[in-house]
Amino acid sequence: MELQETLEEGYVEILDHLRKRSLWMLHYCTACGAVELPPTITSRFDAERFGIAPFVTSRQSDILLVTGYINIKTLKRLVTVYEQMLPPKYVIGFGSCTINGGIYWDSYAVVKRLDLYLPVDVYIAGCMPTPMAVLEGFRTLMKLIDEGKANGWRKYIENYDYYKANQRKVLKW
Amino acid sequence: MVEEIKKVIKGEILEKSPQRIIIKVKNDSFSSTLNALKGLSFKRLTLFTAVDFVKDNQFELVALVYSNENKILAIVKTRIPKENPEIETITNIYPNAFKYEVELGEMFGIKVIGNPDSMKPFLLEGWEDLPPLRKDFDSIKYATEHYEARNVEVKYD
Amino acid sequence: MVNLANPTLLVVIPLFFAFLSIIISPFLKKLIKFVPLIVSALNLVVIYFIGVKVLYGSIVLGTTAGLNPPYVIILAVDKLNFIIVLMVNVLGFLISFYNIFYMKEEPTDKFHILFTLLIMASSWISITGDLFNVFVAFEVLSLSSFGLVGYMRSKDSIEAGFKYVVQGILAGSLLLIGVVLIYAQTGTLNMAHIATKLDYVGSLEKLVPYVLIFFGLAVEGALFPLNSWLPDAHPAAPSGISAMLSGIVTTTAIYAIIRVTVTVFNYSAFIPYLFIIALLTLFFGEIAAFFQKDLKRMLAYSTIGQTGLFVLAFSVGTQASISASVAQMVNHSFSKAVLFLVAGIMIEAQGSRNIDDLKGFGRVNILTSILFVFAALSLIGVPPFFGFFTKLAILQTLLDFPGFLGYLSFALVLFAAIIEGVYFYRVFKILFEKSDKNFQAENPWLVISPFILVLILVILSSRPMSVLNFTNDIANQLIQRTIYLTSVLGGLK
Amino acid sequence: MNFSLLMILLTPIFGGLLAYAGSALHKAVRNIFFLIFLILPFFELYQYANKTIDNFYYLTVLGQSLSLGINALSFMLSLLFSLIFLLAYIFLLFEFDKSEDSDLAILEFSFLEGAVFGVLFARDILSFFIFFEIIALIIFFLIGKGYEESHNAQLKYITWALIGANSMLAAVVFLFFKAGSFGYAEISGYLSTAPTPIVLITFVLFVIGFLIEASIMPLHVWAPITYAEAPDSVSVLLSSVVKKVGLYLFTIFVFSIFGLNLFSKIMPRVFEAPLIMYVLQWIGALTIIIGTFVAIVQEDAKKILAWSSIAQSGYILLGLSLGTPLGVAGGLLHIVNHSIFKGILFFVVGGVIYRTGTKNLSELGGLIKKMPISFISMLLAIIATAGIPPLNGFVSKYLIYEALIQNKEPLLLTIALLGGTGSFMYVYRLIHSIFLGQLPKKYEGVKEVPILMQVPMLVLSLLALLFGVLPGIPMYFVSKAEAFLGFDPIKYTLTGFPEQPGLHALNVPIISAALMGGFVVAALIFYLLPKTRSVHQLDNYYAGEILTEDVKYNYSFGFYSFFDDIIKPFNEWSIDRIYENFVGFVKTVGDYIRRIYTGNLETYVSLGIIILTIFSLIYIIGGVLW
Amino acid sequence: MVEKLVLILTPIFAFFVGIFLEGFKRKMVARIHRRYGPPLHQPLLDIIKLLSKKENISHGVMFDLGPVIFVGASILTVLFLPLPHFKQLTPYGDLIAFLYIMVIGSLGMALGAGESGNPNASIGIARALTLMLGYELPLIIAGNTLVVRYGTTDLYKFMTLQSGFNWNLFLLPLTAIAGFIATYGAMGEHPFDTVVAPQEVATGPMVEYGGKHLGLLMIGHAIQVYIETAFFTILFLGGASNIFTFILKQLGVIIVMTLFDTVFPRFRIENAVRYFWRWPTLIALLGLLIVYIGGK
Repeated sequence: MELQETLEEGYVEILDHLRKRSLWMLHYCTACGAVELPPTITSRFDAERFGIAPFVTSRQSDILLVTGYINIKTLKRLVTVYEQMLPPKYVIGFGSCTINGGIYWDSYAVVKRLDLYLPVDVYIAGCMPTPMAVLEGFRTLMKLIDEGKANGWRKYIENYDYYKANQRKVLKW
Repeated sequence: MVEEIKKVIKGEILEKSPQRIIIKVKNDSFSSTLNALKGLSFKRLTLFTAVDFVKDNQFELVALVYSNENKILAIVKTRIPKENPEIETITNIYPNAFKYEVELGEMFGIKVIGNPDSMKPFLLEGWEDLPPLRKDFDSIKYATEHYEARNVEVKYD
Repeated sequence: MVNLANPTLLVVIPLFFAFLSIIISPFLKKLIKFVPLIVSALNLVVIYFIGVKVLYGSIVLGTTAGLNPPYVIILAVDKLNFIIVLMVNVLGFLISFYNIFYMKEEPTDKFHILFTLLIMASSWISITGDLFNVFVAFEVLSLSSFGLVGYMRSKDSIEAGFKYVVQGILAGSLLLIGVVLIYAQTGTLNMAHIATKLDYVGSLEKLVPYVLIFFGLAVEGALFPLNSWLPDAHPAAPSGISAMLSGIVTTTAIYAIIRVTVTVFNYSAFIPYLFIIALLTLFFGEIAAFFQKDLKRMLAYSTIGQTGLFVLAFSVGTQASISASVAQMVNHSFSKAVLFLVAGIMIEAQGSRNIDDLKGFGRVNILTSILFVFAALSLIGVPPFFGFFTKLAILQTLLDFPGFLGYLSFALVLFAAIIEGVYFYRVFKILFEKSDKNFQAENPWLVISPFILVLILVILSSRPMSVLNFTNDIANQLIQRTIYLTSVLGGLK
Repeated sequence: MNFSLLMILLTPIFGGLLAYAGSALHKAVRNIFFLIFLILPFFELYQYANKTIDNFYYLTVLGQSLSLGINALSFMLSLLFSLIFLLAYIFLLFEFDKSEDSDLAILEFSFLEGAVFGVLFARDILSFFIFFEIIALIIFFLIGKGYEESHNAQLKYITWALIGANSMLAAVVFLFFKAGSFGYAEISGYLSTAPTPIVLITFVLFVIGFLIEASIMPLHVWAPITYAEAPDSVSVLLSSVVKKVGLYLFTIFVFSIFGLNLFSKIMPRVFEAPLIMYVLQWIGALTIIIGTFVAIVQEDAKKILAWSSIAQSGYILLGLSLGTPLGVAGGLLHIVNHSIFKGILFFVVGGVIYRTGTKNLSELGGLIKKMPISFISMLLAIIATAGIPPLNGFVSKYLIYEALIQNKEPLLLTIALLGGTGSFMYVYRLIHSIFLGQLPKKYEGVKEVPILMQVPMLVLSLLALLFGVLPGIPMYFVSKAEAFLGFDPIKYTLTGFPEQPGLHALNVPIISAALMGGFVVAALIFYLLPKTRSVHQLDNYYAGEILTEDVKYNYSFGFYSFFDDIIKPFNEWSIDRIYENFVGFVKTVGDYIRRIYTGNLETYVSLGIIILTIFSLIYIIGGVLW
Repeated sequence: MVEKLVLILTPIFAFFVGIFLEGFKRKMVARIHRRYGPPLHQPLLDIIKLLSKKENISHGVMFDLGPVIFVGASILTVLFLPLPHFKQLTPYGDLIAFLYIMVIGSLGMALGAGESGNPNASIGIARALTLMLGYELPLIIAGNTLVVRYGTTDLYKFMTLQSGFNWNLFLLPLTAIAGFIATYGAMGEHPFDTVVAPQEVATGPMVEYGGKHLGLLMIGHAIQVYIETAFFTILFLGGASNIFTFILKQLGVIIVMTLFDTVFPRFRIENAVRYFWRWPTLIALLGLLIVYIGGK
């Protein structure tokens, strides 16, 4: 059986190595962080050289960028979009609002921790990280994929009820 | 310009500065005042909201109307009681007041007669608590209760 | 046994029964409604015997007793007369059968007496050989049909009857003056005799009497300038009578015109004018019929159109054209009679005469509608039916007419066929449309006579060529007028 | 046991009458009875496989004996039509089983079949005219049993049919008058020596009648509403059979009675064809373009099919009027193919209407899950209509295009090819709005059409595929028909056409094999990869928003509304509008004429008196003068 | 036997050439934007990533068959294009048949996208079909001109007849320009990419396609790129005596196309069709006229 696994791992390894070179991010700007994305894609910082390009629909893309504060209304849409994406899919949390609520810590509508509701692979700190920081985030994600550690989507499936319970607590849908 | 307003509206008029006038009126003549102001070249309604005066247990409705010709901003204020507050819609005078009235309903709990979406959820879907912009609503308590925070101790090195 | 093949019986029987019924009417009111039935049945028997003789080429003569030749009233039946008188009595028989059940308001004895007089008069016109008799029979005909048209006593039927009366009197006077002028010129009233005398008279002298007689008969025969009474009279009359009027009366009048033009005056110079009149009748009749909303009015205008058609065919003058015209005359009488009888049933079933109210009638009583469809299709000339072969024959002969007028008439007949087709198909459409309106079921007794007529049409359709051959002999006999003259005059001397 | 032609003609009629009588007993008796009589023609026709008979006399009219006969072309078409009648009959049973006038419909159906055989077997101009008018009469009554609008469709149809019939009657009588007999041979003999104006006039009169029936452009006005509103089985007959009768007569008259050399003798030759044929080619091309562009913007399923069948008959006319062996072969083959794939389309749309009750495209959608078999047959049909290789539509259009190239007419070829691409648009619109997209709530319970009702669709789809992949089978009949019409038929093999002057080789099985190969490769790649999870139709990308059941998000109304703006400027001078103001003019003139019959009495009497006075004056003056 | 082998290998060869052309185009666009741009083999990486998706969604059988038919038809179409010295399947189907074979691919994709039930997809397909009607007109007229001039409709003969330097580009400049604009429209390059406009209709027909479906579509699209460019080179650039010049010419076509692609904004669909029916058709008609009068 080991041969099967080794082959399986070997096969997966090569794939991961190739897969990290072509990541498509969902062009879905949830909050103020979205303004940082155009500079990272266009001429000055050119994310396309790493194979990262913006794509429109959730079916086609791999990375879900959560760029900023997440209030209840956005969270409901975020969950739908996340579930529409095809595995392996990754979530990157921009800025401090996704980490601990940031400046909206006392707001009645803003959620404090993103990873309660969605499995987050990479956080990029900063109250809106600069394009360099965003690119650094992308590179860490690519390193994680390469090492096969970026399996947030598997975590979501395994403890699906935990995530759903959290979401139902907040969203009441 | 103030004289013409005085002629038309009976209410306490305070001229803060050449471009800004505050008009306090009783709540039943609120929409007639706005109507009169619209006649006097105050064509644009820039804001229509309320303020919660907890101590006198009243809401204060505030409508900001602006006149382009003579560059004057008129702030019309009136007081309405806080228990089951209801007001007439002003969309027939200023159509763009529609969304403001929906927000009044959601954030203050003021029912607006004549506005179809008056008490329907707009931003806060599935909200059971007090309307959040009322002073007696404690936002921090609500946030800490409902949204689990990340307990991490910060190391300053 | 008295010689049954005597034409005078055809006139005497109806007269006798008419007076008999006047006498017994106060006592046995109920029986009178069977009188016309008996009369036309007896007539048919007589016609059968005459027919046996006529079919073998001889011309049967009948003379009233007494007075010597020039003053005796002569009745001559050759092939053409035979066909006309046969049609008169066949239709008379079936329509009287129809009337028994159609006329429901009880005191109908006056109606049936007038109807017997109508049968007598039309039979008389069709077989008489004497010009003055034509006028007398014509007057009796007009009188009886005035009474019958106005019989319903409703507002529009009286007004139509009145118009018909005025026109009838005008026509009668024209005819009388013509006959008098002829009598003045030739000194005799017997058609054959006049014919021999008139041969020596130049065409200009005999123009005026001919024209007067022609226009006198044209009023009754529904030709263009004078047929304005017909669209009012036919619809107003009870449908049995309008069937009789359209089927028989107009046909006998046209027969009289043919007889007068060919045998008596032999007036070939007048043919082109007749051609133009017929063309106008056809054109205006069809166009007017297209716009009618009332069913019977539409049928009346279509009668005008069809009469125009077969007079047009006749006025081409060749033997083939006369045979085609006679065939079309037969086809028109039968199918128009069926259409009017069925129209009577339809109107009785739904009250108003408006075509649109007939929506969905076909779905309730299928048999009547199918009869209406068959008769209309034969009238328009749709292939499997007899009408198609007659229309084909007519079109065939129209091309013989010299010059541009022949082609014009050819095109016009086809244009009229389109118009006629459309307004009849429009009625079919309305008949078979789905609609929630419920009609009373048709009275089975009423349906019998149109059914028989349609049966006759179907028989004709199955053997169209033999019918056309027979009408060819008729035309042949008509054109050689010398046979008619010698046999009638021979009989006299 | 040999059947005379008259017996073949009368079998369906006799069957119909028997069925009508049988219906009194029980519906099943009627159905089976009539079915037998519909199958009989196949066997009866079998014995006339390659015989040409010309003199079976059955009736004498006006001294002339009318004759029936069969030739290769009418044999091919009678086989095709009896098949389509059989399938339409099966469909008719389902469509009318609940309505009360099903017996009458079957009777009229049988008369129609008899009349169609009559026209095919007619060997003289009078008998073809008789049967042609009977067809018009029966179609009039059959249309009436359709949808709500069918009644003014009836009127429009019969007006045009009467105009056509009477124009043909004029020609028939005129020719009989001049030539003395009705038979095709004598007529063509007379025509070859007749003066030019007569030939032209009679030809135009005949062509008007045929092209009305074939609904070609200037005379097509009745077709859209009639095809759309007639009952579905009748629209199948209308578009697959009755239209082809018109085109069959056009072929017979142009090629065997008038003859091409007669035309080229009396008029200049343009682009290797007599002038009048060149004009007909352009009429065919215009029909293609206008028919296709109008079909694209229709909202009603059957209206699209109606306009599409007008456009396809444009192709047939274009092919036939080229006058070259290649063009005529293309035209005849397209007659056969068009009857097949148009039949499938009408059967499928009929099935959908039978199940959902509506033919309005914007209300339908997503029926692929509910009616898979209808979807497959419609898929094959739309591939054939658009003329895409593996199916039969492609082969005949290919021949017509090659014929156009041979005749060096690039403009006509451009229009025809553009029509092909246009047909691709409305054909996709049809299958998208009915079968793909969101399934509305009210059609959740829709089931597939009953098994027996699927038979017509499947039989014709099989035929379309068979004739498409192996064009040799229909070509066997078509080349025989071409030989009868006097052309030397083009060379053909079972799998397509060998290389011959003017025609590039074509091998359809190789194309299909290559397609299958490619398909297998792609399917391998697809099915070897990880499995797919089927997803509910509401789980759709909607910019994050959550879709609910009551939201109708299917894009079906005004599918090509932007295309509408492109052809908007050309819509002003549509042909219908020309006819409408012409009819208006005729109505006002007619109304004015009707005033002649004034109601009042004075005019009548005054007229009579005037006549009296004039003639008495003449008499007096005459008396004085002479 | 060599023909059979070449015949089987052509789809793979076409796929790789298409990938190379795609990669080159993306690199060139990046260079125009003054940025590095993805590596040349980026499309290959994308396809591998798509095909290796762990799980895929499907809206029904037709939804899955859509991409499969698209790739199958593209493979079929490639087999009907001649290669230098190799006739492939051209003796069995000429230019007219080729025009119809090209359409099967888009029919498959349209049916699949229609099944997804997404309004964006249907709007995308409607636009694709209307655009096709638009650019088909100049293409047909250009094709006619060639047929009238050379008297044959066989694609291989077109290639051989233009041997040496008498390419159609020089002999029939007008027809070549019209042909270029038409193939440019068929490629779906920028002024005419209303079909897959990301901002308006969320990549049109591909809105619901992800994972291996999209992978297949990308493979098919690569082959289509090869077909379009090869079709243009065969008709107007005189094919080639050997493979490399063939690919070089295709590269030249791609370079010219990308120059236009990066510069133009997007047409609205009706303006696109109006444009196609106005200028390129006029040019093509002029070319036809010249050939027609000249060649008579």
